[in-house]
Amino acid sequence: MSLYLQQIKVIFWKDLLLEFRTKERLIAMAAFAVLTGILFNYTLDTTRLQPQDVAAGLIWMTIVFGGLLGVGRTFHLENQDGAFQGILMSPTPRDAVFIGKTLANFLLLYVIALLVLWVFTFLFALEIGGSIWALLLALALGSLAFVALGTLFAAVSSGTHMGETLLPILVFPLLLPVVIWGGVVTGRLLAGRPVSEVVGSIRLLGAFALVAMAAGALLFRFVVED
Amino acid sequence: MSLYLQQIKVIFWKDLLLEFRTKERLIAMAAFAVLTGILFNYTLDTTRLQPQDVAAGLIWMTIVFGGLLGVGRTFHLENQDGAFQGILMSPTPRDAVFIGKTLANFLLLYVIALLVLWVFTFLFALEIGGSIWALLLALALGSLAFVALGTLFAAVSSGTHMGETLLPILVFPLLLPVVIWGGVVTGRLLAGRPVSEVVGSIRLLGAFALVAMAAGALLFRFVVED
Amino acid sequence: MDTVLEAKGLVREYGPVVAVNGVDLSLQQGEFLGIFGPNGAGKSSLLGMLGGGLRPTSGSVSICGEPLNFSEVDWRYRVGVLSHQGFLYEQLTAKENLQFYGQLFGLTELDSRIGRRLEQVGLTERAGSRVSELSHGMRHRLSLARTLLHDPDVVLLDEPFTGLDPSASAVLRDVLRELKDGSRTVVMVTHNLSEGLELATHITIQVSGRLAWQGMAAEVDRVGFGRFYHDVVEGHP
Amino acid sequence: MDTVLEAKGLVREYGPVVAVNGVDLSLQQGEFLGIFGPNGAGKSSLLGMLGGGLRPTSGSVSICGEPLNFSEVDWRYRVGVLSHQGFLYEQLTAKENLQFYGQLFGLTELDSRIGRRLEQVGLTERAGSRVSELSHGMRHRLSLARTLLHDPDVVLLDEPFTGLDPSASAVLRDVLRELKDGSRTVVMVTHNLSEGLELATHITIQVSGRLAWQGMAAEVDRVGFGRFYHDVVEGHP
Amino acid sequence: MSTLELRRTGTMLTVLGLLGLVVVYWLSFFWVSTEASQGVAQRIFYVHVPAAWTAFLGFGIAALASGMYLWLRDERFDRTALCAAEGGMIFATIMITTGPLWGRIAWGTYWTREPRLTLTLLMWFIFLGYFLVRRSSENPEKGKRYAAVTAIMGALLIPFIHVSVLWFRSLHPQPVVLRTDGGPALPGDMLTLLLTSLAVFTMLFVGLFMLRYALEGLRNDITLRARKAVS
Ligand code: HEM
Ligand SMILES: Nc1ncnc2c1ncn2[C@@H]1O[C@H](COP(=O)(O)OP(=O)(O)OP(=O)(O)O)[C@@H](O)[C@H]1O
Ligand SMILES: Nc1ncnc2c1ncn2[C@@H]1O[C@H](COP(=O)(O)OP(=O)(O)OP(=O)(O)O)[C@@H](O)[C@H]1O
Ligand SMILES: [Mg+2]
Ligand SMILES: [Mg+2]
Repeated sequence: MSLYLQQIKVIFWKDLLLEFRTKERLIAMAAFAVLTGILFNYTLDTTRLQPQDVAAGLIWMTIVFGGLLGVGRTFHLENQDGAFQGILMSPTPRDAVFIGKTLANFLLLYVIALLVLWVFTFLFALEIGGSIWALLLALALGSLAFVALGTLFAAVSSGTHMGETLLPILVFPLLLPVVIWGGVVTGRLLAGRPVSEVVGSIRLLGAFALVAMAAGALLFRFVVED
Repeated sequence: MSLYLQQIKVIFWKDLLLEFRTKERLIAMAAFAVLTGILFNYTLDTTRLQPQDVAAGLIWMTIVFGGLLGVGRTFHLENQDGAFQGILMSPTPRDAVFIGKTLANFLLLYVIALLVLWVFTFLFALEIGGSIWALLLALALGSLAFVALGTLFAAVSSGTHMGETLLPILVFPLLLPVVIWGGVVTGRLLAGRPVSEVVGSIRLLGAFALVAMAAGALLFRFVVED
Repeated sequence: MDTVLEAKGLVREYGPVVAVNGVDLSLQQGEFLGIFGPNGAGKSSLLGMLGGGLRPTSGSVSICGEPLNFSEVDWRYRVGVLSHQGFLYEQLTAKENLQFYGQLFGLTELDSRIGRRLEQVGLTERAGSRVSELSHGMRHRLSLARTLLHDPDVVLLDEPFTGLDPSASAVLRDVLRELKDGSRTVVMVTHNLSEGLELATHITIQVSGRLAWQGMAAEVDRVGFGRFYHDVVEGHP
Repeated sequence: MDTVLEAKGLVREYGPVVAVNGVDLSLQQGEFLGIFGPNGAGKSSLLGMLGGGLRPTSGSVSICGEPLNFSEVDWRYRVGVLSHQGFLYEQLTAKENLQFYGQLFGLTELDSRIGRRLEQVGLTERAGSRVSELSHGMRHRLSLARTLLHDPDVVLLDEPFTGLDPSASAVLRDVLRELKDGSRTVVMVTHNLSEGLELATHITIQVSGRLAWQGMAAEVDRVGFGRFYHDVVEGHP
Repeated sequence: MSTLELRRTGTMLTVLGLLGLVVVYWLSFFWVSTEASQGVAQRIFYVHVPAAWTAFLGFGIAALASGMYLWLRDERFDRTALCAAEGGMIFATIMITTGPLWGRIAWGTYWTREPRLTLTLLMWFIFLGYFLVRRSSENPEKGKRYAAVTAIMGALLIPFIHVSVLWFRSLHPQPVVLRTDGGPALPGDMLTLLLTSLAVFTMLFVGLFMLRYALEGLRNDITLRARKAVS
């Protein structure tokens, strides 16, 4: 295995191990997802609304908010004792650092995305009429796009004194495509439409995720350099 | 003026002055509110939904999310150089500290709540059919209840190593009444119903805000003691 | 002379950790106590309890015979604390910081008080500068002004020399010497043995939460004290 | 002897602040340079640039004649840095921390290397303890093990003695003495003049971003050095 | 009671409770008459309702003990609160799993937008927060205070949950036993079984509580002893 791949793997595993030891981000994001679902469920009067109509959008908004909470703290443990500076002083290319951390965040967020999907189908009594696989794929691609942007900008915001407060301002404008296409796919699949109707949006989501990953891997070095 | 009132005032002004000097929380919350409004506007298909039906709930949810962002950082500047410990070592009763900080946060959040109201009426092309004064009052009471709970639990969460991540888990469950009654009042007033139909809910909001303030002022001392 | 600061059977636990394990202390007016001890000996915790910032698990502290009671505030007028941290707001000016704390104490003639303190620490010219624009050493001196603003009878200092370069240390040393005017009682924690011996009238070495040794600074052999300190620390598991 | 570490016209600005203002340095293999200087003199910034953690505004650093190039990684194998912070993950064990950094360096025979380093700093028994359970002094030693894990030719230390009590300092001093084996080049920033004079072979005093004085440690008058240091700092606005 | 007695009594009550549970299951499957409108599914009632009440008992004790802890700072109150909260959490989990199962049959949906359901779930989360703040404070004493404050704030929700069905038009059944207008509106055998089941759940709760309390006591003794050994 080349050193590059090993470095990605080492960083990925280290992040997962840290998360596994503390479980803080996972618990916080999961509780946030469920609570947000409950609050949305309660404030929106579903006797007057068709739940499918709102659920698709809310699912993606909840993933976004929950993701902010977790991804925004990627660099929190890293910065506590300066460990991240230690990584930067090792001969690890910055893009390997980015990819490793993004993949670890992706796994975390994908678990949460699945939870959000379940919470909303449960609370809003939805049936997933269309292909569940297409939906899972769309969630995966959307999550990947989110964590790529989120990890890049979490590095930016954790370097400012505004910290996590800054993150949504930086990320939200870029997230619009994810939320729109993701919402379209989810809405149609919830309504039981065939996969052929969502292939286009899924492809766009995939393209966006790829671009976000590539851009993140390229630009990360400029963010973390001291 | 008694020393107690002076202490409340001094803390209140200090918080406002700090906010005025940095403007960080205000900018972050305002940008967040607008961006969230835009994202909601795009993800919810307003051709199939009556905007009034969803707007009331979303307005309150946006206030809640934006409030978390700002109120969660009340103790951030305080803890940077231990200044908060300095306050605790001064002969200021803990409830005065709580009230001073809560009022400063209230002012901040109320400004944001007004912005959120404006953003949603603008983006969703809503008309406020009912009494605007009743709506402003409901927003004020809801914001007050939120900041009372938010300030208390921000003190809790900033004392744990989970930090702001913990805040939503602690605050959301208690916020349900605010979101429900606030949503009811807003929904009815948007729909142009008479004030008499919302008086009950506004009164409940007021009672809740009072209870939250009282409980916060009473319990704060146990949270901040070292 | 009066006993100003008295501690009886002070214990402080953090869960399973016993940071302070039964400390008795008694300080007369005008005394300057230097506390030495290894990392984790519980020095900061002891100081925190003496200043009323930390609630003892058991035991009691009294100032001028009056026991510290956490639900009262009067005794807080008598104590001034300088900790690791400066207790300053970066976005406020030097003067605004002092005003803030002064108003919390309800001090009268606040402006002239502030003027006097700023002069004492040599910051009169920087009164209008934000703390974020002050150098490390200036901040330290401003913190000292804050500590002394309300004219406390008891002054508690936690490692005031840490991270200061030699010339900033010299300034601090001068201000601390002024504190030994006989009316104030001072407790200072430090790792710097020579600095401590020079300033203090009384010395104690704290090891694993107990005061392992106490003595007068004047009676200590300065040259051999490093060796002696080492022996006390080692001899005390 | 070879020139191992060389800096030419190093400048580092933070916006309007010029932290390092034209520093030239040249260190042979086996030399141990001690850097003294007041707070804010730019010592940490200089060290950061020497170690490649901080990009110079202008000027260049080269290690063994090879200039540091930020888009390459090879020279990073030659440098080890111990900073104010420990670069450790509290939730991982001592061994896991070393493994993590070792794997990033792609080190071979990692386990035996780790074993050796842990033994050197006396932490073999605590290899399986999480860092959060280690005392202040132990963490410091573990950080040192991390710094030396990949056998760097150049070791940079930023105030390694800060916050350590006298007995923890003694342990650190022993490990640092071992580093003076002639094959390694060491740069150490410290506020502690006597500690620095004892360990270093070469001394420099940095004031407002410049090296105001340079000399051999052996030629320095130890007793009068405090006075001399003061004069250099004062004389250099 | 000494730790040993606590453990003995606790074990006895838990075993009795578990046996009682078997009896309750047997009775609700084979003995009690079937409710007319809802049919067989209504039998989940005998688990659902006692679990709900026991959960409230646990959370209520936790909140009261938390208040006492803040007032008197006696470790035993904190231990009481912790153990009661854990018990409450167990029974609350039973309640919010049996509720949706019943709902699926009675209402045709697992969940509905309804105040009692929502507030119940929120209470579960408040006590999740209770455990989280305890866990994530470096200094356990601080964690205890934070947790106590959280429990007290959470307990303010309990009366809400009970009255919420009266205030809001809702799907969830109105109180059938503790009614403001007159006595229980329930056929005799159903009431008997409900009360039996309630007794059994309460016994289980008390048994588990005692065991947990004794365990915490032992843990405390160990730290004290370890401390003595050190000094
Ligand atoms: C979906 C989740 C559900 C939750 C979270 C839930 C929660 C609760 C709670 C907290 C109580 C105790 C209230 C009190 O005594 O103050 C309760 C009682 C009760 N529940 Fe549910 N419930 C759920 C579903 C259902 C369903 C589907 C039914 C039947 C159609 C049902 C029937 C009852 C009855 C009959 C009582 C006793 C009422 C009384 O005497 O007060 N519940 N439930
Ligand atoms: N807030 C806290 N929570 C948990 N443990 C603590 C806390 N503060 C201190 N401790 C523990 O109490 C012990 C004594 O700490 P303290 O800070 O009083 O020592 P110290 O003598 O001031 O040490 P140092 O020289 O490092 O400042 C240490 O073991 C420390 O880990
Ligand atoms: N990241 C940064 N951003 C902005 N200014 C900085 C930064 N780091 C250092 N400075 C400034 O650069 C100057 C030199 O700082 P540096 O930390 O290098 O000094 P130092 O000699 O290590 O001081 P000390 O003894 O206090 O550690 C100071 O004025 C400091 O305020
Ligand atoms: Mg200390
Ligand atoms: Mg430095």
